[in-house]
Amino acid sequence: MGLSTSILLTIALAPLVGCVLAGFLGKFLGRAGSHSVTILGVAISCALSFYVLYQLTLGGAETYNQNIYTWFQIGHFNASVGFLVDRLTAMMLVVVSFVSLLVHVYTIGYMADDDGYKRFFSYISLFTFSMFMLVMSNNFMQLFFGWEAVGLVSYLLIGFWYKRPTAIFANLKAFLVNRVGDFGFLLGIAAVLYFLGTLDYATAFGSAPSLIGKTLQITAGTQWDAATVICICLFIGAMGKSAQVPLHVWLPDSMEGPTPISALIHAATMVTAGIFMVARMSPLFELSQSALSFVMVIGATTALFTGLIGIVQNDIKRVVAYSTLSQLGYMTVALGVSAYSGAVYHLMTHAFFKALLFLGAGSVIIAMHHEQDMRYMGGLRKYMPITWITMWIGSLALCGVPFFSGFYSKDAIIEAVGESHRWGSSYAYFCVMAGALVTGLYTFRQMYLTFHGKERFTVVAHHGHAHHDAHDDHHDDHGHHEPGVLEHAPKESPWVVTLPLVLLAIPSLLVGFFTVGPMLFGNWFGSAIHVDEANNVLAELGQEFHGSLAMALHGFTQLPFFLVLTAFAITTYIYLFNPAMADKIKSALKPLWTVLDRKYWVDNVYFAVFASGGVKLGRLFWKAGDTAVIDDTMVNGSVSLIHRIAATTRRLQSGYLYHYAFAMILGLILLLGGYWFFGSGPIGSGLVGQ
Amino acid sequence: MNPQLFQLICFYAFGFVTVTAALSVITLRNTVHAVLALVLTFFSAACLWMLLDAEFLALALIVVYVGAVMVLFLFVVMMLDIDQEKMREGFVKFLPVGLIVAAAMLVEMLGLIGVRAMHMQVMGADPAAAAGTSNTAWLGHALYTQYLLPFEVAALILTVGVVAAVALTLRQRADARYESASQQVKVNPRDRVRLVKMAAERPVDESPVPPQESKS
Amino acid sequence: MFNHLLSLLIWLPVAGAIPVLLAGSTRPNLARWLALLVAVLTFAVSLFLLVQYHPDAGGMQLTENYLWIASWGVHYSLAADGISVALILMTTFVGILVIAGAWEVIQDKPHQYMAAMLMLEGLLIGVFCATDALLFYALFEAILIPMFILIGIWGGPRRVYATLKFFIYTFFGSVFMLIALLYLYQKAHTFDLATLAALPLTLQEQTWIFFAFLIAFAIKVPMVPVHTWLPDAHVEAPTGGSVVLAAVMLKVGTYGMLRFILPIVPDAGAHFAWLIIAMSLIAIVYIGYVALVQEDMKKLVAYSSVAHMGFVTLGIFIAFLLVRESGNTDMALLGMQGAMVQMISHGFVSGAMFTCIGVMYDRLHTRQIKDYGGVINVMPWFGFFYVLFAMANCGLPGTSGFVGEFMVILASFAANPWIALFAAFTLIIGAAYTLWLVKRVLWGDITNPHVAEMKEINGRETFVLVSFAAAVLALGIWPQPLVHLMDSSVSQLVQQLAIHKI
Amino acid sequence: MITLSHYIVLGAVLFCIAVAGLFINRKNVIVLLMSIELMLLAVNMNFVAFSRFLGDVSGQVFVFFILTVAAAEAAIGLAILVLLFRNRSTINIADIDSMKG
Repeated sequence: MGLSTSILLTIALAPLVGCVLAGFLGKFLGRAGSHSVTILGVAISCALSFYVLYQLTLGGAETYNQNIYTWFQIGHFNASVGFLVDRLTAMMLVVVSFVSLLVHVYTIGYMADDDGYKRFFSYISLFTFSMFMLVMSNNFMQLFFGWEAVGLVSYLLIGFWYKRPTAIFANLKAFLVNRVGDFGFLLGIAAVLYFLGTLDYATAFGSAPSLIGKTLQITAGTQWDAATVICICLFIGAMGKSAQVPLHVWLPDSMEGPTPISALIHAATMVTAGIFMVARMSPLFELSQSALSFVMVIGATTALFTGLIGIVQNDIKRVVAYSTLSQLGYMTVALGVSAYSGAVYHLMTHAFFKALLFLGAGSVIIAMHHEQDMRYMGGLRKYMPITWITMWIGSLALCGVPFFSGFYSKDAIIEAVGESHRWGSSYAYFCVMAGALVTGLYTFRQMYLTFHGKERFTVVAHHGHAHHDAHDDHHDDHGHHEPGVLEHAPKESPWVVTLPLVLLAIPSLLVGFFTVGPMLFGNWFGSAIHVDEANNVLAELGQEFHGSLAMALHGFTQLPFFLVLTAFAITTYIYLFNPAMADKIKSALKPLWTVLDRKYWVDNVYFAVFASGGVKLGRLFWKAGDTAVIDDTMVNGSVSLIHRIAATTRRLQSGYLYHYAFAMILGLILLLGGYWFFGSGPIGSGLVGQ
Repeated sequence: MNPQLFQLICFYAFGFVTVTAALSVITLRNTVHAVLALVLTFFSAACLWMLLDAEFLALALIVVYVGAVMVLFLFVVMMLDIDQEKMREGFVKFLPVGLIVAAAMLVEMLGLIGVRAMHMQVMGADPAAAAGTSNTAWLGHALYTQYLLPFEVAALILTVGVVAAVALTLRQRADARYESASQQVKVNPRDRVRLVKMAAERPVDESPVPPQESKS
Repeated sequence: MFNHLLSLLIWLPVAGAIPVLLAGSTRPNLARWLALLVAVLTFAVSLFLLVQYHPDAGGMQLTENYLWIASWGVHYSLAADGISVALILMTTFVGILVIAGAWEVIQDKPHQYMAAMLMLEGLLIGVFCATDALLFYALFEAILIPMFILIGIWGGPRRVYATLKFFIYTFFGSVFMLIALLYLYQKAHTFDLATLAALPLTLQEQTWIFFAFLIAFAIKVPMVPVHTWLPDAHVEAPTGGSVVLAAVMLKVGTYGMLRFILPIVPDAGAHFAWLIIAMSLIAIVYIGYVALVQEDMKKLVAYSSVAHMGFVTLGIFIAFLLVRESGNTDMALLGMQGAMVQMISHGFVSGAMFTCIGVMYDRLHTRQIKDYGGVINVMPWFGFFYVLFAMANCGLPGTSGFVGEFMVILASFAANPWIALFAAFTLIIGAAYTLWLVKRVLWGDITNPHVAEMKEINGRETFVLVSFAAAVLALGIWPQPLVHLMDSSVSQLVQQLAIHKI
Repeated sequence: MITLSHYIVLGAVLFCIAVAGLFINRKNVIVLLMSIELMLLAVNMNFVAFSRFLGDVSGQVFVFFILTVAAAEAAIGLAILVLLFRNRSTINIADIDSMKG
């Protein structure tokens, strides 16, 4: 049995229906009704996604590629809305719907006391719908639709607590930085249409080889390779969405949103859309070595340098956010070395363990009454065992400890970079290798600061202050409650929170072991991903692959594992046995610490140049251009010129009769004089002839 | 005496009077005198026209201008109480300008019209006489045939002028009293006389109290 | 009825204005209901266009032709093609919403306001279907009068300055158009547009006529640098005036370009396409920056209108480049269609934005951005619509704002990647000014105590906003019906571009 | 013997005298009006002379009309003058400047 249109439509539309119901009829449905209806919608999608995956892997279904309706038809150009569902899509569907479902459930607990409860469910369902549209699209136009739609929901969700000035600043920033990426993306789409004459994936990829040798004249005398232009433009879009340097600045700030969102959008799904997109465009990217080098260098830079910032962060969510940036960098590097399956595979494992880490962090935040600063945590292990254990699973997966899912994907990427001979690959190899150490450092530091060591908070018994009152305006809590002082002792979160943690811990632990063989080395993605023979580093790695057990055991002897071990040793010593050491190191490396703490001043520069600069430029244009030159000089200037001329000439109208008479006579004299001088002789001479 | 020479002498004589009178018009201090000088100007101009055998127009000029217009001028001048001295202000000041402009204009005109060329143009026979009629008949014939419509229009203009002059100067004085015969006729006695029926008056029964005389 | 459908559409609202006026200020409610009735009737009649007009046949349909001024050969001739039909439908649709939107807002002489609005609607419809140049010109000028009245009577404190500026600016431009028309009449002895289109003209003649037309229409669109009347007019205009001005009146300029510049002076148009393209790109980038720093909400949206209209002119003249230089008809079609869709879409989006601002203005009586903040706290439903329209304004896919810009950018890449680069800059700058506005007005905590007293939108306002939202979303999700409606007409326009007249 | 130029020169001289009159009598409306009458006379002089010398009746017809119009003009002008004096108690031109721009 193949894939029917109705199944796919149901997958896409079920969350949309949930969103509309919760959003518009939330008043009638109530809180329970709203979360039920949205969870039901996503659950349907999730179940059908698994069914689709099953059909495509084991059921022998063919790739589905059909248009649903014509968006517009102009001349020979047809833009449609349609679905392309192959294994790549199916994997994304499963990841998105699964994580989304768990986040929906988790939200019941996390947002229990929030006023915007129904709104929140409506938003995340809308997000799920948009993400489905993005991954299921069969053409660039619809991809762009999904692309921007997830950006919109991200905007709405980062600014979910719209009273917080930081939140509404962050969401504007996120949207605008994403728009910079979309700017490139749209140009890329335009270039695709220009060179390939279609926006349909299948047709475009089919005629992709025709790009070879085509060039685009950028300036007189400068010809750029068409494929390179297309790919770099498209990748700029990915840089925005997947927060690659230098467009990474929005992601850490997006942590202003509620934690479930950070897990769903800013870790597991939306930010990986860029990775998915490049993997989807692999037939195009394979045509341009330069573009791939560009991708690789950007990814490597992101992987290392954003990870470094993570080491100095104190906010538990920000540590995870920087780790997300770093991991996205890993995926991008993988794309850059043509290891698309590696990137997508890491995308999947990362989705599980990073969602887990975020949700775990959220669980900690609930327990700490929305205190996010790790300096006031410590020793939470005994209060919240489930969170503790699942977080450790996630952390180990993140660090790439063998047997954990993260190991398989990450190790494969590092190996693939090592195999690659593309320009810049040695730089990338260094970055990803150093990144492994950095990952260990910030991950273990976070775990120790949060769960181990001695408690750095105090519990003050508080009388007559109900919990939910404090919760009502909890987003303001930072302002007026003393850091490190809690009203109740921290306690383990309710089951709706821990259940998703457990359900995510399982794939974080196991999914790699069972799927690495087929997905990474078994050409599982089939025609969805196209890699040139010459570039296929994963195939080379695959020759040495002898099962996941062997790979894991081999991993224990490799450099990345030792780096993680080193990081573990360092952090264990500093944070478990000699806490004073941390501050000593900090003061010893003050300049370095400052650079990292200021995030390389990228934010400051952007703000000064683009935000303030833009406003200043706008003011200049407005005051100098519109007001001074056009309005005051040209428009009102001509008016006042006429005024002035009229003011001068009105003096001629003295109102005195003799002035007018004088003017008339003067005119007469001039007229006569004119006749006399210029005329043809005296008038009277005409009479002589008679 | 050669009649042509006589005519020339007459021309010069009348021309001299005309120019002198015209100059007096614009220079005389007293406006009444100026008007009288203008009368003289018109009179001598009419004589000059006689020399051109334009008897009708010459007489019309005297009748219309001297007889009507100038009298009107005199009327107005005498009626209005004009401060003669004030009117003369700036006379000396503008005299040079006026002279220069007038002289310049004269030179230009003379230059333009080609005095020398016209000097060749000798007066021929009287066209009216050539046509076998008098000047008046000659003119009247043209007026009542070829120029009938303009003639009617001219009449209309005159009428309008009369009406306009009257309308302009007519005024209803607020303090003037008029008698309106029609209103007098239309008067209804009821509007003028009101019969009031009054109840028979009862004498008030209060005898004035004689003032108490203070007894000393 | 169907033989005179277009005449009916023009005269129904104009004649309908008379009973509305007669209702007088003593019976304001009667005037309001009558006006609404007329507007709804007009809309209903305009729906018959969809039945009567055959999009596949293309060309001018529903023609009416009567001799008007015999001595000059001026005809009262009307006809509609797909573009006209789309614009007329938009006009009648917006007409209802404007009347409904002004319901209680206009307390001072509502009957006159409604009547002026109906007159304006009728005249605008006339502009969109006139096929005689002088008739077009007469209507083109006539629409100034009701707008002049609307701004001058119900406008803001600086309305006298704004009306004068608006009137003289646009009037100045149309004088040049009149001169060009007179010249053309000298040559062709007719004002019939079809005949004028076939009139051979030398490049020099075409250049003069082109610039005469350009000044007239560029002011109306408005294009940089003759756009400064628009912000002032918008700021002072009442909400309904702003909506009609932005939604429909600006389209008269671009529509005029389609009807006059394209067919009559195609060679000069192609020759100077770079100029218009440069002006459009300046409108997109420069005006984007100017919009960014506006302190008055209406001014901001007015400037964004200028930027968005830049896409319309860009799309039209990109088609010139594509047809004349690379013979790429498909892409030219795409650009031209993009311009058309953008015209319709901008009508809805800007109309909706101005309505939103009007809704806020009615409550707080200020348009300064700094007086707001945290409006979403008290008006969540309004916030929903506001965000929706803001997103449409910055071209989010799924809303109508995206479709036209998307098409134009795609087409302009084919002409020259640099043009596409500057045009696509709107993605960033458009989002920046719109969302910064949203941030300062909608989000945040309430700082102004008056904001806390703002009431949620009532049923009437909801109706207006829902109607706009429906149009914006419908066009964004499925533009094909609109595209199909205009397709054959746009194809003909593009074919005309290729014809050399020298 | 009399030639055409005699009359023409006389007309010109009269006209220039009238012009000079306009200039030097700036204040007195009555003299101004009289100067205008003088101008008309100068013109009439030319008309009559030309009519006689060219043997064409039209010149004299024209003079007739000019006389008519001049009479009407004088009547109305004086009426205005009277009205002016009545309202402003002056006929000084310098005081009449309500048409000042």
